[in-house]
Amino acid sequence: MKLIIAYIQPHRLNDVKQELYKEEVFKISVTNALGCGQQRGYHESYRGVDIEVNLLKKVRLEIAVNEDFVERTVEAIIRGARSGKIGDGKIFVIDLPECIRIRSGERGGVAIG
Amino acid sequence: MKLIIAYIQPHRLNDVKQELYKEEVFKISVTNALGCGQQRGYHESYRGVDIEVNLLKKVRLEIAVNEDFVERTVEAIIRGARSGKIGDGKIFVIDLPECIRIRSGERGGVAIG
Amino acid sequence: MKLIIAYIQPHRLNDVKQELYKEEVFKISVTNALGCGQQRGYHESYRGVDIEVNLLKKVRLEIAVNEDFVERTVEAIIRGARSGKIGDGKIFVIDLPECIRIRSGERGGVAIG
Amino acid sequence: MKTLKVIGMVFFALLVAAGAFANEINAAQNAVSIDTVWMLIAAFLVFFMQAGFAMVEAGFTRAKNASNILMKNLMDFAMGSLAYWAVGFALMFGKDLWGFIGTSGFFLSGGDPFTAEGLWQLAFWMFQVVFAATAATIVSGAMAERTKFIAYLLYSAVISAVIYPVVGHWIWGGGWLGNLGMVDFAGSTVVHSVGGWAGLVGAIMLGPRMGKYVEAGGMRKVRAIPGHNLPIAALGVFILWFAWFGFNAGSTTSGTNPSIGTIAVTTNLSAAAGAFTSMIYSWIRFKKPDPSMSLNGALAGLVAITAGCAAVSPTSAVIIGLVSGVLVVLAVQFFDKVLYIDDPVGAVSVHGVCGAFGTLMVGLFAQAEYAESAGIGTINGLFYGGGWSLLGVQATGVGATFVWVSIACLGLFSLIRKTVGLRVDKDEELRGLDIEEHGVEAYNGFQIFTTQ
Amino acid sequence: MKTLKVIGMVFFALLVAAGAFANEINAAQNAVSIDTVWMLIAAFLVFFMQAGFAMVEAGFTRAKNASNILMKNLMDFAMGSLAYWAVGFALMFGKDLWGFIGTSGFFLSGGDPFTAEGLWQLAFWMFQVVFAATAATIVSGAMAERTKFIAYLLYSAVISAVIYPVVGHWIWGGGWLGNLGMVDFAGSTVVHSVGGWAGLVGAIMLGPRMGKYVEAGGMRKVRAIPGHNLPIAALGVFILWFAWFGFNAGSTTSGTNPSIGTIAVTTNLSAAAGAFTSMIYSWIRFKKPDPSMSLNGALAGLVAITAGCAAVSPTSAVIIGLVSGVLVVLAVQFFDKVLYIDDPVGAVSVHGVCGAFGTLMVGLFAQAEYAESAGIGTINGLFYGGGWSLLGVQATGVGATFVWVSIACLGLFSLIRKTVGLRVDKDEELRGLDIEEHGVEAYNGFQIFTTQ
Amino acid sequence: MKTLKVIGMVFFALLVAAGAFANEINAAQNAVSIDTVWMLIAAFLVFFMQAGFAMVEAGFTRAKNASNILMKNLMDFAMGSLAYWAVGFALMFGKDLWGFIGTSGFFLSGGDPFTAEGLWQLAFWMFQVVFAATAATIVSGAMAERTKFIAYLLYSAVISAVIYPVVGHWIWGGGWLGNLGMVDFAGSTVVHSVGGWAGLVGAIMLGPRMGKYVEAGGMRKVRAIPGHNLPIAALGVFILWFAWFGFNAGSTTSGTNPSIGTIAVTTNLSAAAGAFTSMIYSWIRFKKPDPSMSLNGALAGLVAITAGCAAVSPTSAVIIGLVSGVLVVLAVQFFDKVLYIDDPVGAVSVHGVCGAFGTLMVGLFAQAEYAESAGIGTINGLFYGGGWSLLGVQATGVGATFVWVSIACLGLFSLIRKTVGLRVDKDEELRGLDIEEHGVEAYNGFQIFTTQ
Ligand SMILES: Nc1ncnc2c1ncn2[C@@H]1O[C@H](COP(=O)(O)OP(=O)(O)O)[C@@H](O)[C@H]1O
Ligand SMILES: Nc1ncnc2c1ncn2[C@@H]1O[C@H](COP(=O)(O)OP(=O)(O)O)[C@@H](O)[C@H]1O
Ligand SMILES: Nc1ncnc2c1ncn2[C@@H]1O[C@H](COP(=O)(O)OP(=O)(O)O)[C@@H](O)[C@H]1O
Repeated sequence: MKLIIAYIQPHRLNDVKQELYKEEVFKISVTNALGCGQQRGYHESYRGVDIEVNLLKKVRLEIAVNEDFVERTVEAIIRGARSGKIGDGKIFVIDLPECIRIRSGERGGVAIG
Repeated sequence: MKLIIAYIQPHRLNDVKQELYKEEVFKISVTNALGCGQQRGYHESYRGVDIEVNLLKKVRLEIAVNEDFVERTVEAIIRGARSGKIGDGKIFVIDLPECIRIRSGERGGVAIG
Repeated sequence: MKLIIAYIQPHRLNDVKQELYKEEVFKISVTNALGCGQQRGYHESYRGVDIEVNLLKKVRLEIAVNEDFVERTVEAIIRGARSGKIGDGKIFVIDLPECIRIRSGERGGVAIG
Repeated sequence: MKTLKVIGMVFFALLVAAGAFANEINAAQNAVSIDTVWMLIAAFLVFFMQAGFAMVEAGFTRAKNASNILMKNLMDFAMGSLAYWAVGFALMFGKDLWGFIGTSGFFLSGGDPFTAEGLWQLAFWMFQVVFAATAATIVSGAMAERTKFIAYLLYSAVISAVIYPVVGHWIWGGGWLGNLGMVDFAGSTVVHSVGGWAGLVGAIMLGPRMGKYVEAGGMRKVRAIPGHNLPIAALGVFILWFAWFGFNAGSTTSGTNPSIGTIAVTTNLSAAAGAFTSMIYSWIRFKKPDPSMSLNGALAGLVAITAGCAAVSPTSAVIIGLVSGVLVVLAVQFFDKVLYIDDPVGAVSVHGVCGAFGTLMVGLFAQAEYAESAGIGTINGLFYGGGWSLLGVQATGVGATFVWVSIACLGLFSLIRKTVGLRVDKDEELRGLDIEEHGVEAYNGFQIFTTQ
Repeated sequence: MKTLKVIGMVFFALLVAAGAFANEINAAQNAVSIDTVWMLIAAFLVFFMQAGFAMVEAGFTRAKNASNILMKNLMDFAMGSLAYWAVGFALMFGKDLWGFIGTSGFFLSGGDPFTAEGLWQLAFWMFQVVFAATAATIVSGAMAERTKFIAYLLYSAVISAVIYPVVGHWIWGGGWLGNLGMVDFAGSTVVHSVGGWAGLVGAIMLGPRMGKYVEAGGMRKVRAIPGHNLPIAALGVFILWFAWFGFNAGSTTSGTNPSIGTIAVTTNLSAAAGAFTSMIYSWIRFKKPDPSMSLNGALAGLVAITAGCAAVSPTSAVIIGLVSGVLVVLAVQFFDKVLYIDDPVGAVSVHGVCGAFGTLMVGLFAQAEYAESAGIGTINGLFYGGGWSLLGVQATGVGATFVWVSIACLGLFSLIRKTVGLRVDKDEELRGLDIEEHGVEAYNGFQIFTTQ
Repeated sequence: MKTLKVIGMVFFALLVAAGAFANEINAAQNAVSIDTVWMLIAAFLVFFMQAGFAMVEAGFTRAKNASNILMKNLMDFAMGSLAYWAVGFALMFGKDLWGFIGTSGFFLSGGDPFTAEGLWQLAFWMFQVVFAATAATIVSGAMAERTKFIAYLLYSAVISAVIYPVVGHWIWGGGWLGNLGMVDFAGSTVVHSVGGWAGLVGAIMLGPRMGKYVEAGGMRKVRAIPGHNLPIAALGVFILWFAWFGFNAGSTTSGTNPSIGTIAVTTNLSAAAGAFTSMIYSWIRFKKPDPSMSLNGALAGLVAITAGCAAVSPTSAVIIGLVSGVLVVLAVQFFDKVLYIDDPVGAVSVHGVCGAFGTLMVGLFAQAEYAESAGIGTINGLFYGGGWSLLGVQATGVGATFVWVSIACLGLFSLIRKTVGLRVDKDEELRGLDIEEHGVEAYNGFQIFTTQ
């Protein structure tokens, strides 16, 4: 199993969710994040003083999937999130040796979906 | 070492914390998350228009533990979080090769607790 | 590649960011977290009733780096976050087998920076 | 005292009516205009209390129940207005029956726009309806975060339509307590205690919010459930203080009454003193000056001076305020830590306890020179040579009100519990009344911990 | 009706001026003072509506656009004040030309501080400017979350300077509709419909917010975009209700007018009834009592009674309120789900539709006894034996206002679209107007999901 | 100017007292009632400023200090009321000593409810106390986010008890500046400059908030620390604008004064003009129209017109407002970027600078026809043929006030620094004053970044 972590633009969340649904990936977890990447931020100004905002609002997805779902999931995220502009985001994939469903106590691949 | 990530119902946090304390797991990190899983969400309505809320409020726990603590921790989380109803949540366990305590610079198993 | 997760004191974020910049680590993701560790919390009181606040506000960093950057990054975080007092935080380092840049589809080490 | 005033006004209005409608301008008619203008502006201010209560109650409770408490504050005024128009006003100020209840003037039938009396009744109704709504709205605070919405609608309508008007009739509408000589100038008892005691009964019958009192090893531990938005709670208190000037000084129902300035002064000083001692006392007891207690302290001072605002000196007002500021902290502690009654915003302590306290204080601090200038007769409290009699009457009024409200509310809440149910179920409470009862969130998009 | 009043006042003020400036005290002069005091306090209250609208509109929209909507509400009053001082007041109340427009008194040139008439003009301007600003501010709600700031500034100035004053002149300033006998006592049509229809034209020309209507498989799906802060929205409604007492009862422009109390009563009852039926009806239709609809319902009741507040009985006011509470829910649904017009706060339904509705209701419910006591003549609606004529006049006024405002706004918005542009671009809308237009965030430090 | 008025009132009140207490109705007595009603309602409005300041200051600072700033606003009014009752009022309006200070009437001893004079004093005190509190509350904004709570309590009590009353006596209480002919009708100098300069001294002595000015490579870099809640800040400004009508028009202390309408007009136009130019000027300078600057601009216009509101024409008011809107932006930039004085909400610029500016403008724009109609004598400014003399007097007043307040506050703050300490320590500042000083959070449950 793999744990897929993705940072995307907040307003792409709906598109990404839809693409994931199409691939039958229904289970995801979402958190708010601030990101600092190639996208250099922008300048706000408050009462005439510049604020360099280099922590931009991002959304962080966490999706645990079985091996055979990894590519489909990654592709779906890319389809939903890509605009071709800087700031589109990153996907990280890490190994997930164990997964447990709290309700039933099931473990492993069966628990993931 | 392992890094345990758990998604639970927000109102179960206190129970889970108490169970963890009993097992002498004192160190945890908590974030807010929105989750989309087997629990299908519910319908809100705003000014007569339906909102399908399928991102439900969850709490995300992150707990780094030494190998011998993994099972105890997982069991404690399950005891605290299980209601038997859909939406109880998931636990993910991943490998944690390194851990550093910022204050002292200690590394590895001693830094975890 | 490695994924570095660090919990630090919120008001240290600026210092940490500056140290990371010096090491040419420009890409980071930040989330709010509540942490419960050695630092025992403190007591608030609301209308005369004690509240034991043992979930303290922390900031969680997530930084994906290539192997050769790991130590520099960890050191930079420590330099920026250390005050020598309890509550300074923890750094966790996990393996990161895959990394994808959404914009370009690039994978692996080149996608990380 | 309002009775006399009303009758006086009506009589005098009739006198000048001829002139008024002949479109000549004379001083008597101007005086009526001044009185009407004053009373209406005061009524508008008292209406604004609804905003104050809504903000205080929402701010002192959790984010997940904020929409619900706002809806309750809106609807108790909306339904209360209709109920008081149809029934309440008649029961309170209608033709007296046995000193117990009024019996005429349903649906504002007395409001004939062709007579000065009818016009005055309309304006007077406007002033009275906002008082009725205040009494009703107090209750929502004590019963916050766990009461069913439908149950709330029902009991709040009944309070405005019946429970409040009965006390109102007794004291202001020509009933037995007013005839005994009870002085409750602007309603420490009529309005605030009624609301407070109704809330007390309700809070007891509902039981505490989940997680408020935790049983651990045979010991009951009290836990704090902090409010979610102190800025709007503070705004609410400022709005209430502002509106209270209308509440108290407006209760002359006359801008030509020479003591309106004095009343504003006593009102302000008592509130200031209450906030001050609450702050100091909470500092001493809890090590830190507690904001929500200090806010409660200001309200305590306001509630306590409401009965006597026209009958005591500014110095007495300061004393009453100083005491009430300490009293409210003690009362909050007592209900919470001794009786384990869960009153999220402190409504019982502020309105019930300080209302009763303030009513009794008239029996001690009333001074004829102030009372006379306000036109409420030559009365003196114990400290100013009036002996025990006034204090006795005041205590009778406080007691009678407590008994009536307790019994009536016990019956009312029992009935509701047996029919539509009084309390939401556990899951609804956990997830919050906003989503469960209204299908919305108060702060859409904000990340909020709802773990408690 | 205000015209007559003004002329009357001026005449009568001149009569007493000698006395006034000779520093003797007489009843006539006191009456002028009472009228001035009343009108000014009412004006202050109506000014406070700006706060109410700002809170309602901010609360019902998303956090990422909150600063922008607040700026709009601030600047429409600031610019509107200047525009109405320079131009609007003259067009509205200046020397009549063909019953269509006023032509004198630019830059408040009639406000001579040495004559009673001049003094009255100054006070009267103060009262009128806050009405003009109210009409302008309504528009911002319907066009929220996507309008360019510069476009907003321009059209809001033109509305205060020209579009509103024209209707104002027709009905209040001595123009043709007033001469026909149209009764719009405090401005259901003059103020609210003007704002509502302008907002309607604007909302159509702008198009819906991104994500509001989603094309899916040939079907258009309606999606909800919930507001971000219900507590401040509710506060806004309470502020508006409070201020409305000034709006309606103040529109006598006279504290010696015997019907100010009656007007307060009708205003309050209609609002209460509107909130009540909106709540009930939303409960029936959507299964849960909807807070934002109930808040709209209170406003609907207020808007609807504004035309007839001085001419109908309290019972009629209750009926008007009950109907408007249902009507507003239906209208919101109709614009949203049938016409696909995106009006984030329901401004068109509340102000446009209920304003027109309320104006027509005068033609049904007006009663001579109430109208006479308020000094607006012997008028009766259809239900009280007055026949169809008043209803016809009212309908003419409603129609004429709709036509004028639609055409004028169509021209205005087209011009703006061609010059500075009307709508922000997609990316700006997505990221929010606060950052894009003003470079700030409304809630710095708060974690807010801006995924929508 | 108020002095004369007071004396006039008292005299005239005595004249009519016989009538008043004989319960006949006559015009003279009605006039007293109108004046009292007007002054009291104005006082209530000015009280409401406390809510406005609380919201503005809380909104413009960080979430972690919100409870603290609210507590400060509550307690400065509570303690200020008590201090002004015990001492301040006597020093300000008591029997004059050498034109410098009043010496009688401690504890409102002159408020005899049996005499018309005593009754007037009580009402007059009510009006004055809210002014005293306004002066005190301004200071909290300039010193926000780093002042110890206990230090705040102490200095705010001293300002209300002594520092403000001294200036008040000089200008309004029969002191030397008033005798020289200085015109500060509603308190640009007496109230606002006093608050502003006290805040300036405080902000200097405290030093900037951590992270505000960053030393980097020998260069001092200015960083922005954005406020956390713009909606409540905007609400605060609307509340202040609303209340300002009471502040200025109420300062006639008389509803029979024929110029109350004029004053409302000048007040409104100046505020509108100030908001407008601040918006435009911030747009030019910072590329985007800045919301917080525009809000400050409205306040700047209000502060600037306060001195001359009764003595200048509406057109002059527009000019004064237009200039003050630019001035406030310049002043904010100057204190922040040139002098490196950290004033989180811009209180020094708004109240200190624009207060002084507005006072001087009377020397230029005063016009006899307006001043006479308001009863403040035949005065003309430089632009209206009055020559330099008035301007000279005004400048003297501005200067004297600055000197007195600076010296007094320097002493006061030094004393506090040496005893209880003035500033919280670094860790407390970092974690926030809410938790450290009061043990609570303002927004419980909300996720807020407190990294700054
Ligand atoms: N190496 C990294 N470690 C942690 N987070 C990263 C890393 N690189 C990118 N991110 C996250 O992804 C977001 C988008 O990155 P960015 O470089 O701006 O996108 P793109 O590569 O499409 O230009 C960043 O804001 C950050 O949250
Ligand atoms: N495969 C997954 N990847 C990421 N998060 C998941 C996954 N499965 C479940 N979750 C998280 O756990 C929460 C509970 O999942 P759910 O399936 O509703 O619980 P249960 O399995 O007890 O029915 C979800 O809301 C989501 O946050
Ligand atoms: N084992 C752990 N698992 C998860 N989070 C941890 C763990 N240990 C520490 N943390 C996080 O790091 C923060 C700081 O830990 P703490 O023990 O207080 O620091 P220090 O080790 O410097 O005293 C905690 O609040 C928590 O968020």
